[in-house]
Amino acid sequence: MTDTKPPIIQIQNVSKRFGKVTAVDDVSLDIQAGEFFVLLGPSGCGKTTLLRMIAGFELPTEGRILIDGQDMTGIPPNKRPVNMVFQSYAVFPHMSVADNVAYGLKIAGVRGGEANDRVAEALELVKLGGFESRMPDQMSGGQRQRVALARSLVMRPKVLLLDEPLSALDAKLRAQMQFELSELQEKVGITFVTVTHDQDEALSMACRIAVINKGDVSQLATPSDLYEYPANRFVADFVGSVNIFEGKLTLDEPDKAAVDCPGLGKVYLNHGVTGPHGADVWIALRPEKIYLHVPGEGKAVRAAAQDAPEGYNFARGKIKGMSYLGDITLFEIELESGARIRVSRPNLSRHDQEDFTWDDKVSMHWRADSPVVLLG
Amino acid sequence: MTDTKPPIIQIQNVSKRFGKVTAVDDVSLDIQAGEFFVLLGPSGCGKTTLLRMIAGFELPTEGRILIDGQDMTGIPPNKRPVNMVFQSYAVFPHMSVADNVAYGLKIAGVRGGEANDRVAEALELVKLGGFESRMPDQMSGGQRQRVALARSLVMRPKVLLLDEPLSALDAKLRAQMQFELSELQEKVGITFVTVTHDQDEALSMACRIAVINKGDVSQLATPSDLYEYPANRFVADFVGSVNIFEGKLTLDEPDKAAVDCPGLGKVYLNHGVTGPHGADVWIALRPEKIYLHVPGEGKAVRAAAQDAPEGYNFARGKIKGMSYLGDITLFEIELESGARIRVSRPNLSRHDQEDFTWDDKVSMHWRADSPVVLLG
Amino acid sequence: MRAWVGLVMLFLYAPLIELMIFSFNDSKRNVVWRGFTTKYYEKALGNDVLVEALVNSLTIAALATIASLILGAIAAVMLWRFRFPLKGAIDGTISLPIIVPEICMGVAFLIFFAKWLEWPTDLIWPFNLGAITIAHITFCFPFVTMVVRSRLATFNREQEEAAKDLGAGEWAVFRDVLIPHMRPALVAGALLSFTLSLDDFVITYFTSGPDTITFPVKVYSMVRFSVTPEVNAASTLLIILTIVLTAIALKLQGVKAIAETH
Amino acid sequence: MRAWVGLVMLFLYAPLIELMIFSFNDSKRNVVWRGFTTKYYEKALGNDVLVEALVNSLTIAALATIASLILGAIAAVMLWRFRFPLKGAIDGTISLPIIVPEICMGVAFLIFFAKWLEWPTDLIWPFNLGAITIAHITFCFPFVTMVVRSRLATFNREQEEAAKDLGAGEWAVFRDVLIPHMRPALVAGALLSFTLSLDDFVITYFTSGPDTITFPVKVYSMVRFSVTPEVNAASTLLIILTIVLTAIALKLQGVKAIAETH
Repeated sequence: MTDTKPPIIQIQNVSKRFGKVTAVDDVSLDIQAGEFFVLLGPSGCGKTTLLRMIAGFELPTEGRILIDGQDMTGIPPNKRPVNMVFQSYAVFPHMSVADNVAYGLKIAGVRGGEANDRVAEALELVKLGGFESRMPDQMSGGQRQRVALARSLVMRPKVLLLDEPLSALDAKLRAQMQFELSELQEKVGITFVTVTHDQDEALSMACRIAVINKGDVSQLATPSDLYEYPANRFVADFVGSVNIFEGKLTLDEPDKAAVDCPGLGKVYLNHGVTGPHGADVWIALRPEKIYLHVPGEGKAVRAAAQDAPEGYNFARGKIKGMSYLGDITLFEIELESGARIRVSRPNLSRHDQEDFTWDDKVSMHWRADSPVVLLG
Repeated sequence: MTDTKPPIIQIQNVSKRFGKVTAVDDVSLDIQAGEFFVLLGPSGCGKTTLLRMIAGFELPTEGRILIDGQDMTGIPPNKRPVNMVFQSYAVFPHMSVADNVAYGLKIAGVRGGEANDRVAEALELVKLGGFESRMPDQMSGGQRQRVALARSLVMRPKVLLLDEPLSALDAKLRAQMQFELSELQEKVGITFVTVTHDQDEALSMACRIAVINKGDVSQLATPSDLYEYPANRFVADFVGSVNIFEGKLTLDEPDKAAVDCPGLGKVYLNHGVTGPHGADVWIALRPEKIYLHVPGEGKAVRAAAQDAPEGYNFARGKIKGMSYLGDITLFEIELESGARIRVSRPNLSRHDQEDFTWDDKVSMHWRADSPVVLLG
Repeated sequence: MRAWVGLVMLFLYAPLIELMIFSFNDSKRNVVWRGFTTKYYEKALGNDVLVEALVNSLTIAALATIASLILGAIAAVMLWRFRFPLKGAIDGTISLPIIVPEICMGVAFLIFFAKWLEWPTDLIWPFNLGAITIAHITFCFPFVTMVVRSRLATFNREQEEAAKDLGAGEWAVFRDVLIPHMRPALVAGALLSFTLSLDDFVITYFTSGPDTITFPVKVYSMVRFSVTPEVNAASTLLIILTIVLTAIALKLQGVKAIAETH
Repeated sequence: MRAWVGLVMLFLYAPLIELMIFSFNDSKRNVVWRGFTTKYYEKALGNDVLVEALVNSLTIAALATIASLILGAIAAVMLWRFRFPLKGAIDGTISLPIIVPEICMGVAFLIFFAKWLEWPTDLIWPFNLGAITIAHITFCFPFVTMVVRSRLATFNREQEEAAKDLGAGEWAVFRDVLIPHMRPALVAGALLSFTLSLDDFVITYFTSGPDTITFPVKVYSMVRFSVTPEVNAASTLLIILTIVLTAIALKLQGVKAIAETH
């Protein structure tokens, strides 16, 4: 992820239209060599089309794609220095594991000892040593995925493309494979470009994430920047859980800002916003960044006053819903304005979850660096 | 959930064998009127068989089931005062929504104005007012489930049985329906018995949960007791994420206990354990109950020493894996013993997640009331 | 290559196309086009024996369809639903009449009716159609069974349980849930039986008495006598009738289902 | 009710069972059991004309199968893979020979070969089988197309893309991925074509010259002469041959697939 090397993939003003439907709309992106890059978005947002254009299975209607500096326009999939792991894995059912992995080498004319060594090495890498003669129908979904990975890695591509690699696995296996994919990527040093609709997957694996919405890049950032500084309401809402309130910007100086939200109250920020005074803006506030206090609001007001003027960053409400999840409890709270706000609270010690219950009156505060002002 | 009323469902020494396979093994359970009861377990554990025996679709090989005090042995499904929402919803595809909901009433001989009123009321309850003449193939999965709910609720059963009600819905809809089902149950006051394999679903919706393993009740408790005081390793591992270490009980007095774990170190508890001295036990420690400290172990030792003798409840390690999920970060840490431990850390303020990174040396402590001693 | 395949197909279809076109040819011989006419259709429809044969064919087809539908549906439901002795054997042999060469079926029926039962051939209409109808049922009902079974295989048993759960007894479940599910297969099976029966020549030929003829048998005897445009016309009528019935079946059950049956 | 259904089925199968049993009856007449013998099988297999007919049938079936397989598979792949003018029309009419009544097919071929092409009937073996073989290809290849198409419908296009992604060109994809996927359908289609051709009577009867006979046609002419146990034996042989071939096809492609084809 250094800026001195040229990007391994350059997507330049690429659009793709199917008839009258625009799947990808004038996207430009650079992907750096060696990074774990994730295309994140809801289904139908165009992220898979983008991946398939990199692989060569779709041709851009406009724009061009460069891989390692070379223009890929007119180069068919079988001549591109990238390999793909398909959503269905697409393991060849009539070939053994070894034959599957050796297939690309056979086509490339690599045979004999070298081919055998590379197949063995690739299978070792995905922890499938000893499975050489197994047929795909004797394997689990997770194992078939490893075969697909080995089959691509054995080709030593410049870029490995992964289309929803974990969507067909069950929850426990998915969590494990997230770790393993990250480890694998670090070990082989190949650039990974992954498509997913699962924000947890994206946040936990990626170096950088491009959030795609309606064929366009909504935001391109590291996982923590995406979560902490979402650029707009779509990203704030799609990545993680969030409370969004409409408001008016009442103060905007370099080191502080204030927004008046009819739904939530007066919000104070310890940094400036580059928005016009009086503009309509939105405040995004993550559930885990709101602190609950038992009835009697002195504590909440005092806590808020530590880094905000009095009367700011503080609200009252009534617990209307609770969802105990073991490590955390989710609260749905009706504010005095009638709006609802979601608050999550970690159960760090055993009795934390007994502090609050249904229909309790509560007060809340949040820190001055927690709210995010969104202009769109 | 009061003890003065008799239980609405009594399962008495029920076993079910299919040929040589024992699906349910001598289970006894009481379900109270008005509670939201969940049968939780991995697939194939016998939980669905148990539900189907309550509905009457399977007959117990041994034992008996009482509903509202009445023995159900020999009573076919169509004569039982319970209704079921099936996993596939099983909405009749050739009938309109209204005809689907009215079907049970028609069979029961309820017609005309009363039937219409009850159908309208049931559809209102599941927020499908106005959908009366829609055909099922014109509806989404979530809407079809509501039809199935209305079709059962219109019968005003004493107990509503739900077989994996949310498993066919996507993640966002599932979270919403968890809230709605809880609300609905509270509104109609009918006893709900739900089968699920999803622990989040069980924890967030249930009054009480029976964890089923291999045809047997592993533990029967409220969500928080299940999470905080698991009875055995199966429950600790199945409900939530947990670290489990083998150890020997070295101290066991009414108000304190100590366990020596080769993998983790010396563990101190501020309550007694009823186990024989020197017994082999297991320590379960939740990831969110472990506190991470930056290198330099003074702080961790001091924090641990607040409620444990020096040298207890404290460990050192190295960060081997990190999974940033926005609201929390998961760490995989290699302890000095070589064992691995999972630690989760909430990102309560914006910069929390920047405190630690890969390969950092860290120290940890946990409170004396956090570890759970498991005897089996 | 596409052009080549197109030519091959044209060649394969040529006889059928020619048959149909020349039924409108204003010439006694089939070789040269002499202008458009429908007179051979008029002639065919004015041919009393041919019309009688058509009535016979339709009667047999109707009777065989009703019987096949009942027998086939019962067999399908029983094989799907119940366990009983010899189920495996019945399951394996029920489609035998589909597999056995029609000439062998014909011989078998000939021996059976003529030699064994000494079935009378001088009954009055419609009883003279009995032997043919029975033979037709034999090869039609396995098709109904197959269509209905493949439909039943897509039945969600939870629907049956849902109905019971709502208070329905066995009969109500059958009437309200199972029959509506089977309906498209029953319709498709009936249309299939009807066309199979209507079109059959070999088995009919061997089971019909000397004075009982059906439409295909009559066409056959006309051809033996002389190939006239009237034969073309009669054949074209039968083809169109068959295609229309099949198209309806296709429409009612979808392309895939019919592919599973034929 | 089960007993009743059992009886009905027995009655429906009775002619076939009787045909087979009495081929082993040591009596010239079929009515009374006189003891077990295989002499009618010896007699049938010693009948030079019958053996010649069988050789003809097998030759025609082999030729028709090879041609149908090639034509049918090409048609199936083209319809599945490409878009081209008239695709809809070809797709809709390709199964026409399956639907058209065989008597009409027979008449059409009779007119086509005898009147139009004036196909010579005095060619030497095996060229005298040409007309029959062409007619058989017409009704066999649509079955191959159907079987192969339904198999292709289950093909995961991502496998094709995976092969390309690994460097394979169009031909390598076809050879390494598509053909292996189609293989069971090709085998089943071939066996199906072979049995259909072997068993056909009507269309063969109309397209065969005066001196060219096939096994079913010979059986037919033997029956017209007299119903002897030798006919039973010959029919039984044909039935067994057919069942064995169908069983192999079933085994190779699974029950469901064959249900989709027949």
